[in-house]
Amino acid sequence: MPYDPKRMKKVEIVIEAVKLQQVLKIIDQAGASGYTVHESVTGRGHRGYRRGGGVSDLYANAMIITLVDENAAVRIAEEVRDLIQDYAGVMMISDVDVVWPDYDQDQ
Amino acid sequence: MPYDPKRMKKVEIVIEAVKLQQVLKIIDQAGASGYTVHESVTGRGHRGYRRGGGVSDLYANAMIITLVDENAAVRIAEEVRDLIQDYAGVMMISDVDVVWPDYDQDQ
Amino acid sequence: MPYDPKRMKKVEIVIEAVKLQQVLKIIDQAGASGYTVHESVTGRGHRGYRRGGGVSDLYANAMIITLVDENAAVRIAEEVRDLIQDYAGVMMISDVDVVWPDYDQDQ
Amino acid sequence: MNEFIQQATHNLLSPIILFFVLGWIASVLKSDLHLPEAMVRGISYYLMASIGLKGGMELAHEGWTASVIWACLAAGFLGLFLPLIAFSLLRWLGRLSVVDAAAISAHYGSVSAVTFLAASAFLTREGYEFEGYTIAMMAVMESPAIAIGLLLATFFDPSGRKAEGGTPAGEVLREALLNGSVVILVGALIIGAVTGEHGAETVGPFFFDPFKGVLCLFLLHMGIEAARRFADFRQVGLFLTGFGILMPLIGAAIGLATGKLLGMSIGGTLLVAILGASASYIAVPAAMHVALPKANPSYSMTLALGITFPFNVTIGIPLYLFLAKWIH
Amino acid sequence: MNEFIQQATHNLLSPIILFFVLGWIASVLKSDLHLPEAMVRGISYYLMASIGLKGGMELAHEGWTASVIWACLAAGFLGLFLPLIAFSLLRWLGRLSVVDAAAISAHYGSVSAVTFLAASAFLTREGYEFEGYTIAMMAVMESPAIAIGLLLATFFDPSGRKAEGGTPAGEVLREALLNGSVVILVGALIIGAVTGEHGAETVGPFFFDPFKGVLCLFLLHMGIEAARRFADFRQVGLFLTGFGILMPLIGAAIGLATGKLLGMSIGGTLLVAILGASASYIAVPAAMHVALPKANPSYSMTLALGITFPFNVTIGIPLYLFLAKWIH
Amino acid sequence: MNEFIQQATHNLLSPIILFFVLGWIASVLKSDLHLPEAMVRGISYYLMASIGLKGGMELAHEGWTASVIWACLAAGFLGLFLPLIAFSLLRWLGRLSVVDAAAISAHYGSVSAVTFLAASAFLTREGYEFEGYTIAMMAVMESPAIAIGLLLATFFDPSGRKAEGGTPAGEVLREALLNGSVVILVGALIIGAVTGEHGAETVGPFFFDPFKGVLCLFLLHMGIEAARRFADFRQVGLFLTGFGILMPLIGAAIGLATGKLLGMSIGGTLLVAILGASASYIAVPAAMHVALPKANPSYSMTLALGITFPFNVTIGIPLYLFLAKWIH
Ligand SMILES: Nc1ncnc2c1ncn2[C@@H]1O[C@H](COP(=O)(O)O)[C@@H](O)[C@H]1O
Ligand SMILES: Nc1ncnc2c1ncn2[C@@H]1O[C@H](COP(=O)(O)O)[C@@H](O)[C@H]1O
Ligand SMILES: Nc1ncnc2c1ncn2[C@@H]1O[C@H](COP(=O)(O)O)[C@@H](O)[C@H]1O
Ligand code: NA
Ligand code: NA
Ligand code: NA
Repeated sequence: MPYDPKRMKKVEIVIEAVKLQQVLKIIDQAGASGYTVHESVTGRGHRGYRRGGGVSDLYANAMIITLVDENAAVRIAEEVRDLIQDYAGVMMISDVDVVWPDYDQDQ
Repeated sequence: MPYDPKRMKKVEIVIEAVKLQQVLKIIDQAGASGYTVHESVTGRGHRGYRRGGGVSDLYANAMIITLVDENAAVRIAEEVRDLIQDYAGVMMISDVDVVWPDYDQDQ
Repeated sequence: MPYDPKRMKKVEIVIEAVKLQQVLKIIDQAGASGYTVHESVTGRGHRGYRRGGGVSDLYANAMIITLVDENAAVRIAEEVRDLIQDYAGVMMISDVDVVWPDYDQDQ
Repeated sequence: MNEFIQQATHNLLSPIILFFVLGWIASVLKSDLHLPEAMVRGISYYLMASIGLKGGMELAHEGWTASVIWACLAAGFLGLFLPLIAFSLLRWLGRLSVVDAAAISAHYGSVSAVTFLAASAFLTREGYEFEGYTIAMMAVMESPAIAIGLLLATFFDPSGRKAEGGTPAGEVLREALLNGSVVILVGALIIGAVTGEHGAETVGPFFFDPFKGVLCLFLLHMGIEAARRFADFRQVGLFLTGFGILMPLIGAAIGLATGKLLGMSIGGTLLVAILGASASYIAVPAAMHVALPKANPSYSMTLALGITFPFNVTIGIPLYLFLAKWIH
Repeated sequence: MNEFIQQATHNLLSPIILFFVLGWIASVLKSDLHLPEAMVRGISYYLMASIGLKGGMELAHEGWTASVIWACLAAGFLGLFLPLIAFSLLRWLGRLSVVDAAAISAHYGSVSAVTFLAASAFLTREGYEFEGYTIAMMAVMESPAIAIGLLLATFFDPSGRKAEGGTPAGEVLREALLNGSVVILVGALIIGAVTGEHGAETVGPFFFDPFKGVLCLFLLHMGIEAARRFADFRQVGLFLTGFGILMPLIGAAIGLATGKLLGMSIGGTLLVAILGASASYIAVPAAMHVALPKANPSYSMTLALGITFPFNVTIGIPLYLFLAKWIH
Repeated sequence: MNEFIQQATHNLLSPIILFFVLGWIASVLKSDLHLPEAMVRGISYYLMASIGLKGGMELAHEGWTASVIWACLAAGFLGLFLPLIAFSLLRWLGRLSVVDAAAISAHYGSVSAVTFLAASAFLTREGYEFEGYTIAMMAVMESPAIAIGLLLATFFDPSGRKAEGGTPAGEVLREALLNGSVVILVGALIIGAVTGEHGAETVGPFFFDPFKGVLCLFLLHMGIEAARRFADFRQVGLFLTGFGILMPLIGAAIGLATGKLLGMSIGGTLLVAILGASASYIAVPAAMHVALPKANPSYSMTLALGITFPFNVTIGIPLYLFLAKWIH
């Protein structure tokens, strides 16, 4: 099949595990076609060192990647920014060429 | 050592776990010098919610990163696109500056 | 909150697990505000196939992401390049738009 | 009949089944309860090793008589014959596509080891003996069904298989046979047979004594997974849901007849019924998915894990025991 | 007094506490010793299932008498009353913000299951019996404290709660009640009660016999985590550190009185003291964090895990036993 | 000789070794069988805790006699002396670079705990007693070899070490001593010694009874890993492969002499032979890799895990026992 990628925004969000579901909801509501989640990452930032694996989920981080168009990216950015005002997290956006299958062909 | 990076393509592929080996083979055959694998990610896309950890590997996803030149990137894209026509997956390509060690110096 | 991202360098480093702490120290000393770590990735490169999970940590890889300004990126690149002359690893740098919370507002 | 109700109640109120129910309820209530991935795989291997060792030691005790050979042949026959029945039903009654029918059929020719374990724990509790070689039969049934599934797909839709770029049959079979759970089951069976009762001293306190408790924990996990799959049952439709209950009944009937013909004990006959009635959800789903990419994998998983498994462990086990006693 | 010193020594030199100390030392020396995430969660579920089954089976044995009902009501009362005391101390003596005081209070109205397990292992070793329904009391105490914590925050700082965008109270309570550990505790309690002594045969060799050894491994982990939290004690300040030791003493006193009033045995009274004295660090921290985003979560964790937990398991248990005997 | 063949057969046909062989075969056949990372680490800690507790309790029983002190001194001597022999062979016979020779040597001065465990399980099965303080000897041998490896590298190639930017010796030693497995071994040894037989009631059903079965599972994993390393043996060449079998024989001989001189029992002497013969593949590889970055880490791992370990557990154990009996 010929190489014919689509330019999109790659949004990556690190967020504390207890707020993962809420971020996924934000992503869904922004109209993203999907997302990929790394359920357990560790990290350091303004709120100190964070690492899960203990008796409580309090110090666990997750990382989410979602491929969206520019509008959705901005919408997600605005909502996630409010969230990380109170909860540990950071968000980054970059340009990528996305290769999708031809969803009309089957399935 | 002076900062002298090499501009390359960063190819990232999310693929269902049962097809991981096949994608790695595609990458090898495209002449990539290597790859890095996140063996267990979860996600949502056109084929619904996918999460491993059960009795079967059927719903597990893996994520692969490979740094290659443009030609190899295109070749991988074409083959992976055929694969994700039938299997859950997505692929993205972006530009990065890669810092390699000097492989002639030793080893 | 309005969308007002900050252009930064996203530095990603794959490094063998026994040298993870040293890379984190390099990152700290370069003045990074933080980092995110995938503690267990597998991979293949010039030093062959690497996968942890055995009795020794010798073949395990970790992957680090840090968001920094250009100066810090160069400084990290130079030091990590020396390190991966002797230890398995690779490093890549790209541009991203980072969404930070307003750290003056509270906390 | 009275006795059936009594034993069905015994089964339903055993800790093993109650843990299954607990997992199901937790999943329905959207609790975050879930066993970690590493634990599920670890327990899964433990259970396979345990049952393999037990079977092997029984075999060493009973000796490799003609019955064992006959039983293994019969198991191979079940693995080949049951998918044919399933395929006929799915294709001509259910009007499913060839690949979907073939993929689902392969699951029903293979076995659910956990159903087998639950049944054997039930037998022990109720005081029934059973032949050790039933475990060898289980090992035999792992692969023929996959082969027959592939044959059906290729035979009835020859163009399809090729065009679809599925993995070659030989490789699929090889991978299914070398699936970790299968390897550990067969390996432990041989180790058990080689070391015999002498080995029991070494492995017993770990592999035998706590076995049933570990099974409880695993059924907790199965409950969570089964409930999640069961939630998709609307997608599979009424016909397939019915098939998920009818097919185990057919499989059990054929299994019961086989056990009787082999001259097995009541307990052994029940276990052969389970081999017939249960559907694989460990090695076969991935194997069929890579072999038949155009088949919808959620059909098989929903049926095998969401409908047939719960049916078998709750109602099936005491029902088949009742029937096994009836024909003896 | 002599006897207290003797029992305190017994407790300190038991393998369970020594493994806790080992973990603490390893953490202070910066050893890389740490149990894998999956193992911690797995053991945690195992311990909950184990104690639940044990409690349920005891309940089946003792029967659902009036004492059980009274005890559960008393547990609910403790869960509501202790946070009020804690809140008053923190707010008016410690001058903490409303949200911080409310968040910390909720932890002290709930329970540390591991402290409870260590205490019950201690009782068994010292030869004391205890009422099985103390485990039901523990299950009851999981949630009222969260509710009262939210009420306190809303009542004393009504504007705050709204503006902060915290998760609604109903959802917080729901999630806390459906926390995996709570579900498995309550579920196993019911399974134990339903299957009674009959079930013990099935689950005993896995859930009961190795129990204390598994607890050792878990306390190794708790030692590592507690030392890490304790290292933050400078951040919480002198007042809060003192509170982390005073509050368990108050809780224990109220628990002792409750146990005595309920007419319980010495062992049972000790366990009620533990219910009062211990602070939750499993379900409550995450619940309060999502409910009260402006509260500083490290306060609660440092107190509950870094100060109160070590105090209770080392000195608290024998001290409360001494007092329980004294008032009997 | 007859007896040797008989005991070698006993060893080879024990479940422990058969599980090792199963893992090896599974790996060669490219089965996907592999224990999850968390499980490997968990079992590894469990085995260390178990052997530590056992050794400590034996010590408490036997008392801290002069023999114990002497034995520990002798262990320290083995740890310093064996690397010197290994280094001489590798450097002057094998013509390896200084850093490679030094790195490999350090592995042979240290110990493989799993080989030790397999040997002690073998002794128990064959009915031999052994001194509890052999476990203390094992703990002593963890670090001197690393120190001597670093000294050798610095002494024979002083410029090299500096230029290479290796981690300072002190830090390397510190990290090796604080490796999780070492900490848990030493800690459990002390806990066992402090609690004595009294503690055995608490920890026995978990740490002692299922011990050998757990060891089977771990050897399954070791088989997989050893086969993978063995596959690299062509890269290490014929000389190093021979060294991987010769060096354990030399180490065993010196160990046997040491055991005899210390006046130990046959079983104890065998275990000292194992301390001499086995090579570390847990703490030492990572330590030498960070200390001597220019050394090729696959040499040591292929030798220690792919050649010496399989040799020791299959042939070595019964051979050294035969020799231990012969010199007694
Ligand atoms: N500069 C950074 N680069 C990469 N990741 C970061 C950075 N700052 C924060 N993070 C990640 O975001 C999480 C929360 O950050 P914070 O809210 O600043 O504590 C951290 O635990 C890290 O995983
Ligand atoms: N828009 C997206 N952004 C990020 N990841 C995605 C996206 N769509 C799909 N994925 C990932 O790719 C996997 C397979 O996608 P699909 O084949 O669309 O079901 C999903 O399980 C996700 O992990
Ligand atoms: N071309 C590549 N693309 C992506 N990851 C790579 C690549 N080369 C090396 N790596 C990663 O870096 C690790 C060390 O590389 P090396 O030092 O070349 O063996 C590998 O194990 C991979 O995880
Ligand atoms: Na079947
Ligand atoms: Na309390
Ligand atoms: Na040695």
